[in-house]
Amino acid sequence: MMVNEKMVTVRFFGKLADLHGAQLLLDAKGKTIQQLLMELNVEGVYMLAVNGTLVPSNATLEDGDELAIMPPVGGG
Amino acid sequence: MMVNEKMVTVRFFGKLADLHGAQLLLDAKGKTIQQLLMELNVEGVYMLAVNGTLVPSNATLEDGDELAIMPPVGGG
Amino acid sequence: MEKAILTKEELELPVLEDHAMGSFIVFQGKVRSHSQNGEVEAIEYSAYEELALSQLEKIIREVEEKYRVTVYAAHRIGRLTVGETALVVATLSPHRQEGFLATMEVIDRIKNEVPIWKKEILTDGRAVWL
Amino acid sequence: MEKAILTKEELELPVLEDHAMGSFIVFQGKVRSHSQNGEVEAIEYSAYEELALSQLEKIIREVEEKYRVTVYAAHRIGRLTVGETALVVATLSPHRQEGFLATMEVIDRIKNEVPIWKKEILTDGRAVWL
Repeated sequence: MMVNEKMVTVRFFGKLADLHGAQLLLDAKGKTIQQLLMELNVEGVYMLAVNGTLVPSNATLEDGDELAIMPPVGGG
Repeated sequence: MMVNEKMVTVRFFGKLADLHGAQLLLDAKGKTIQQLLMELNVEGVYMLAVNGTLVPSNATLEDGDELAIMPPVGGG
Repeated sequence: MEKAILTKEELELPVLEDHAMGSFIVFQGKVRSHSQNGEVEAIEYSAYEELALSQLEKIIREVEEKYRVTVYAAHRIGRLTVGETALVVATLSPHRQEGFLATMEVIDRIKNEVPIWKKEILTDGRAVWL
Repeated sequence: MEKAILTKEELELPVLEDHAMGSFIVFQGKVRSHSQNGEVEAIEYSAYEELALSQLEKIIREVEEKYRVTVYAAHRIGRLTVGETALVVATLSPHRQEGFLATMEVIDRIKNEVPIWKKEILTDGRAVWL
């Protein structure tokens, strides 16, 4: 799937990937992550990152961003 | 040194060995360990054992016993 | 020597040497044969690798500073069968007290801050996110 | 496998395997290059061997019962130079929490109950009982 810089890549992890799919391409420019999460009806979010860096849910998304939506983590 | 069953073998450890010698042979039958320690003017005793088993200082010595007199321990 | 490692390969035990250090502690977290869900066959570890590695490096850096110790941590991802080692944390320190505190803190923080997830594969075929 | 060891030989790291156990912790206590007395060349460990071994076995037995873990402890005696390992304590347990508690308790009890003594040999030739 050609990454369109006009779009935001949304990646889900853990059990959220089972529920929402591993990866989506959306037009979410200018939206906050909170808005997007509500639109996508995503629950059980533990951590968020944009382009590999942790961000709060009120961060605003830009074209070309990669948003990672993560459920509670549990390594070890 | 032939071990005479009539005697008590007294072994010192750690810095007490430097002060009192590593091993003595004494006639201490019927004495308590406390008495012997006073007679030998031994201080800084942390643990006592007779024939390889820990004993309190009021234990009485018998012929052929091996008494171990130990300063504070510190392995590891 | 790399001190924060995320790999699909079998984990190796680090050899940390420093003659000023009196305590060397190594923790290994292994896949257990049983859990509250039943008999386990394997665990599939997945990670958001980019962030997982930077979080691991951050945790090591902060714990090293806090306790003035040297820390190594390696997490394995992919499918691990029972008995295999998923996590190694090693700590070199002057004395054992700060060594144990640092090791325990690193493990706790990894489990709370590093984006890694476990899916338990049970012998009866079920797969359960932990 | 012998779980309480007192030896003049170089200590080996035990390999304890049990698929029901999720945590394997190994502590190594090493001879440090410096102490409050100055620069260290070596430490001479002496022991009342007979009692030392029975105390070590007793500590292992009691800690294993208390935490329901498996413990291995080996202490080296004789002259050890800087960087050499004097004590190894390893603990296999279902979870890390009791593993760390048991390991720390075994080390503390060894230092307080096992008749072993250390004479520090300093680089300037002094010898100091610790």
